[in-house]
Amino acid sequence: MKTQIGLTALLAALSTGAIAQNFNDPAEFERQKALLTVAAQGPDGKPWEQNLGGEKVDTAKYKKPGPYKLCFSNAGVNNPWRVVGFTNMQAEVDANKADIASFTHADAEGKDDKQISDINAFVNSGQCDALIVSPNTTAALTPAVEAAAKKLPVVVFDRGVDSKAPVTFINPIGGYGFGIQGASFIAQKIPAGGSVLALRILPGVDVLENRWAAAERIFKEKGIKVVGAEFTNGDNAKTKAIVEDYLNRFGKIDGVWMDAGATAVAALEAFEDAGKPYPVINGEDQQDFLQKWKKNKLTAIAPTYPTYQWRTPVIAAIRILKGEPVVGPTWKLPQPAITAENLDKFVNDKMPPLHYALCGCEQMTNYPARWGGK
Amino acid sequence: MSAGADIATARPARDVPVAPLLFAGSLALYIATALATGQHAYLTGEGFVGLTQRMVALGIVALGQTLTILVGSIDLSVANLISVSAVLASFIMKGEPAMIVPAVLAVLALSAAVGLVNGLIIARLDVNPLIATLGVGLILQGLLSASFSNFAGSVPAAFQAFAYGRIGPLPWSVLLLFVLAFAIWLMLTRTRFGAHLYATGGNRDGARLAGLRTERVMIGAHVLCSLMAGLTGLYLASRLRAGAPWVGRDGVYDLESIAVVVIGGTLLAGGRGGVWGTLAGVFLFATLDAVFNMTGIDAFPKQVLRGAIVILAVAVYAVRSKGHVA
Amino acid sequence: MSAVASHTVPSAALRFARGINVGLAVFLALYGTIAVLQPGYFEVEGFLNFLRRAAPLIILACGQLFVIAGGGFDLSMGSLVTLTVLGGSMLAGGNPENTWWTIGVLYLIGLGVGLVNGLVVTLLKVPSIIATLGMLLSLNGAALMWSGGAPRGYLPENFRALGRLVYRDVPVTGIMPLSVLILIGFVGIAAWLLHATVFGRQVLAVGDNPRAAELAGVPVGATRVLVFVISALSAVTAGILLGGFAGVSTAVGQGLELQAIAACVIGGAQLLGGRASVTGAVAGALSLFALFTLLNLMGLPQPLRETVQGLILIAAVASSAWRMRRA
Amino acid sequence: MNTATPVLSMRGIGKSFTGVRALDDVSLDCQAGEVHAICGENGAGKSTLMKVLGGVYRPDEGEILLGGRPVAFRHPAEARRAGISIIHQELSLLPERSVADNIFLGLEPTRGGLLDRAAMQGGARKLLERVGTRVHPDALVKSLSIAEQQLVEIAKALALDAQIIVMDEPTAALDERDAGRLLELVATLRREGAAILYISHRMAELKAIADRITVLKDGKLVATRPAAALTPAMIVRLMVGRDLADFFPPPGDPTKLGPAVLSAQGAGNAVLAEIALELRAGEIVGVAGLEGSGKGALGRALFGDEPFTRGRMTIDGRDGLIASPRTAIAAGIGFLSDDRKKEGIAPQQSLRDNVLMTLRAFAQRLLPPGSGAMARAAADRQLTEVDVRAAGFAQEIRELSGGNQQKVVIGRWLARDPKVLIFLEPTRGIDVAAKAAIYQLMRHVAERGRAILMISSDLPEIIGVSDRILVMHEGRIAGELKRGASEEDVMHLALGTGQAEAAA
Repeated sequence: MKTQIGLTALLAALSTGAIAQNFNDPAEFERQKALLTVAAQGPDGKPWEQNLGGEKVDTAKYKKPGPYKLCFSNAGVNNPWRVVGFTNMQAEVDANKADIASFTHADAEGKDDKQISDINAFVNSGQCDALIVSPNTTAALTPAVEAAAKKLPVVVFDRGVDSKAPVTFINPIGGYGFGIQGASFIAQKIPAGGSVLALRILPGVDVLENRWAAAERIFKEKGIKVVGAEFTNGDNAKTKAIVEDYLNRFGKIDGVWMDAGATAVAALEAFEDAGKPYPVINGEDQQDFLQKWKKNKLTAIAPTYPTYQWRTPVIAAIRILKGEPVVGPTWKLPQPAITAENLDKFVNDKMPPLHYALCGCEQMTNYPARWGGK
Repeated sequence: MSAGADIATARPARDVPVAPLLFAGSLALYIATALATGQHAYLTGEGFVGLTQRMVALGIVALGQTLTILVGSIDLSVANLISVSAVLASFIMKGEPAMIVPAVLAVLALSAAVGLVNGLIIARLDVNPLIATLGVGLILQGLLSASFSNFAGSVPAAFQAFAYGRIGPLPWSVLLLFVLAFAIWLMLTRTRFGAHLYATGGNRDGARLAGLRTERVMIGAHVLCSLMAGLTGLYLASRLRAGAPWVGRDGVYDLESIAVVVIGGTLLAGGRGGVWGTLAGVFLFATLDAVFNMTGIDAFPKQVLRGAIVILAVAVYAVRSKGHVA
Repeated sequence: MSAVASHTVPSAALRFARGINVGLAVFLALYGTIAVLQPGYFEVEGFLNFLRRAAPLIILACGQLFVIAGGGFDLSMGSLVTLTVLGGSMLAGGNPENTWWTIGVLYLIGLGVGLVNGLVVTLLKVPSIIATLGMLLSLNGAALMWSGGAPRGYLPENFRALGRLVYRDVPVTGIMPLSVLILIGFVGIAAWLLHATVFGRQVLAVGDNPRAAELAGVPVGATRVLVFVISALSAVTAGILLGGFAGVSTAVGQGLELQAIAACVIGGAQLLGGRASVTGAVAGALSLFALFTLLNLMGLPQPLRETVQGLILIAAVASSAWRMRRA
Repeated sequence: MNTATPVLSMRGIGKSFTGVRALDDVSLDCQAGEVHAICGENGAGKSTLMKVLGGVYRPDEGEILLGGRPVAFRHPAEARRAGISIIHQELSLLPERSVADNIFLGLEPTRGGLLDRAAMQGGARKLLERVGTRVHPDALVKSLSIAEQQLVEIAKALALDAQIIVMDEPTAALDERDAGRLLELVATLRREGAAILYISHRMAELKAIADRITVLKDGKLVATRPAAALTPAMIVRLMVGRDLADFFPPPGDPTKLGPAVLSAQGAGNAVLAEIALELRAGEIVGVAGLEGSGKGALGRALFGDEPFTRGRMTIDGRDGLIASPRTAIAAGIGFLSDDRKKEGIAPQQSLRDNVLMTLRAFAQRLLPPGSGAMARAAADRQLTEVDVRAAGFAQEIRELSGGNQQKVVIGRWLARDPKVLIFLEPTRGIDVAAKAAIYQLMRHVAERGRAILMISSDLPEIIGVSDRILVMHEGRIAGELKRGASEEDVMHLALGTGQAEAAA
């Protein structure tokens, strides 16, 4: 009987299709929209140390003599964004040699289960003065982070956890902000009655879902026709095939909105190969897109989710262990968009195609070699 | 071929004792690394508990996979079923302690049904098990992802005890893994179903001629395997506090469970092997995770090493086998 | 009707049914549906464009077919595709002058990977499904290690042309993608190797009964190694086309190995060896790709496409199993 | 004739496979305490009939009565439950499991839901004793010789306390000694009241134990007669439809022997020791020996499958030990395995592809598969020469009877035409007519100046075909006998009880 209830529940779930989930949070949408216009506080030219108006947390109770042993539980380095970010973080560690005795990291390879074990092992090892966590998913990692926070100071960044236990949670404005910037630009630039194709990486990733929720909302508000929203799995070939099919089907696409920029160039190439004019497009701060933008004089914008946020946790952790107050419990970093006006500042054809321009790493030692540049 | 008749009258030597060797080797590697890197915390009771905790998810599903491989089949749908189970569990529970029992029953019922479908397609429609379970896995994942795109619902605190609770120093979940392993070992070696499972895997036609209902055995193995995958899903839902439609796929439980079963000395073609080898294989994987963490090897070289270790671990005893493999 | 006639009619019908390749039938049905939805596909140009996009999968399926015919699996294909694309961008570094030796080096890498796969299976006696699974992990890691986790360079334009260039104003067909010419050449070689050489018969014999083949003098080990080499070389070829078609990315090869195996199986190849046809594999790959395209066109929610794919896979194999039993 | 209700009665059984009539209106019965032999060429329908009885196939027509009551089996399990035990021709044992596990497969005794290992051990020991083997119940089947496996198979059949026992060529893999023991066992079972259906090609056996003999041909029943009323010649005539006047071919002409083409001195490996032999062009040399004597190992060692590790070998004037089958073939040796299914045929390939396999193995890889000597016409000529009966030469070989498959494999070697042919049990499981054809073929090949080493457990064939006979005992060649030796002479040497005669 009870099983029947369960099965019925599943069937009902399946038949009603997508179940509303809290990716579309109007309040958060408004909050991020507002943050986009907030002026950053903090040292000029160092956005990774700036904040968009946060409180300070007293960290005197964590104070201890240095140098410190830092531990980092990483969700994974399974995409170029995380690769650039992790490189930033390692460079930041090297830049603070004087304060850091050791930096140990564990890579969870994108598995929640493994990351929980990794965090537990760090806590038990006694080798960590502070723990930095980049959670694979928010909900799953919450208990492990909470448990760790009872034993040592924890800094969380990128994705958060459902808890106030970490000393601070660092990230830029967020997914809604990204979505708003891209979609508003496209909505403004395409001709009236124009059509937009949305290309998404994959479903279910919170940041990406937020980006799409915001964009969808903007497009709806402006009455823009979205001819399709397709998942590309971040695969160039698939992206190109999808765009070709849409061009075949509709003859003309005026705008392309993307929830992440890695396949933006492939999408543009599909227009080239079909002999169609370039669409209005948003990419991200990857060099290949920026270079193509500059070369072909696209009508484009590049909202960002800056990789310089990987520097901040190291800085924060050291400050915490020194007993200096840090921004918290949430530390919002600025999240600028690259536009036609400031494009030249970010284009750098010495850097690899998927290098993220907003790495904030230009002044660090071993730049650009460490990031794969020439 | 024609070894002397008298030789056979002696009780013959068994094959290489894969399980203890693998277990001892992994343990030695673990201890040596902990000592060499000076991370003595890994050698405390808590360190070892952490190590065994790493075994649970892969361990439970690998126990099930052992059965399908022993019976001469294989199950590529486990990863997707794990996702389905985790999501279904937390979706039904929605944080309500009262819904724990219905949710668990629903997950187990659904898992059994998936196993039944796998088994029927393989045994009745004569579809190659790789293709059949790959197909069923795709179907499951598609239905799941169409319905849920993120963590669905949540599990109540009471259910989290499954993953986080302890009896003395030992986590419940680790205990469950070993109890399951023991139960399946008992089933394989001490029950008729176990004997028939080996027989069906060793020589399906021969077993049928001997009057075994090989189809039922095949289906039974798949149902049990799917139940194990369902349990893994429940465990992950409990550990992650909710189920997400990607937990199984991200864990690569399909290929990894097959790898540990084969590393544990179970014949891919079926008919020979057992649970302790599988558990030793799981232990090796857990050890590798811990060792890579201790030594701080980067993610990419780690992948290279892991691939090489999978091959070498199987090669160590496979290399002496006669005849051809494909 | 006489008793004799009633006895032979169904068996003739069955014989006829058995003669048709499932893959081909499925492909024609799917492609027909696509063309109804999207008339452009009925034109030569539409079909050639379709072929251009399907080319990498077809080539992978042809390579995989040799391994399957020989009784094994090659799961390392997809990660070799990734390695080819990433490695190509690392070696060539965007400089067109580097293209040709880069391609040479990539084929050498492929040769090495195939040799290792083959030798691990034949000498170390590791079942191919495990050996190539290990290779999959290692190659993926190696590709990312080499490039540092993200693409480090561009593929030069003349490299890209191999997968991207379309000749316009071609007589008869109108357009002609370069990759389709490569595809035709590759499929021709594969068909010749499997069906028109002594080697092809040796592969089938080894896949069917390695022990009998060995006692009949067939060089079983060498044959096994060669099929893995062929499979690896086809993965490099597919990688070059994919990189050319779409540029560099780290996820490019993911899951292609299973698609290639599925294509072979839909095309009537028998897993564990002894029965295989290149026409079937091509038809299987085409139907799989047509399925992706059709589902795309129908605008079915992405996840449900997986479901349909799973159903078709099972149905295709179940139907050939059924026909095998009846025949 | 006994008028009591027969234990088993099959009436008007018919069975077709996709248009091919495998059984047509076959009726037979069997009384308790009777051995009813069934003869017929391969493909005559014997095995199909037994599979119908065993529940493997369901008959299209006809009915089966047990003790007068009609039954319909949908699965082998139901036949077993009804008290029918079948020893199938193809071994159905599990190589990776113990002897006891195999014997009690499907009949495992349990206690409290768990297997009763002790009961299995004890029971297996008793059954093994009964079939006369000293195999340990815990031994893994894969470690046993084929003969031992056959005995385990019989013990397995006896584990089911069956009233009807079907034996499909139980002695095919056994040597004379084990076969004799088995016949005693059959006699015992008959005395105990079992109804036994016995399929065999060995005339002497039929004569010895059968009460009645039924002959099948082309799926139809030819005759059922009391055994006493039939002579072997009559049986053969019923089976084949004509007389087989020259069952064994004439001996070779000793004056026409060519030079030595293969010789070995002091050769040995793990199972063989001090092997010295010489084969001359034009002769057929028989190798006899009990199961486990190393006679099979000798063939495999000469062919490089389980190579010699010491000693000397000379092939066609060139010295050197053979390390692998491929080098053996290159040196001019051919080999016919005793396990056709596992080591002979590539089941899903056509007759042509099977017969050309060795030629192709040594051809340039990139040549067309039908070039030169591998032309289709050449393949067809070869297949015709060995007299393969098939619907067409493009047919898959798995669809053929064992005898025809064997002819194809022999044809494969004749196409290559090596100097030396090693035949392991060339006629195992093959019907009378095909046997005679294979003997003729061997003699023709020898007359063309080739040497044949025929290793066999079938004594009449050893004696009837060989020009001289080597007898093996415990891994050594115990002695050599000239043509005309008797079965007793061979057995003395094989058992190690006779005086070793001086080697020629």
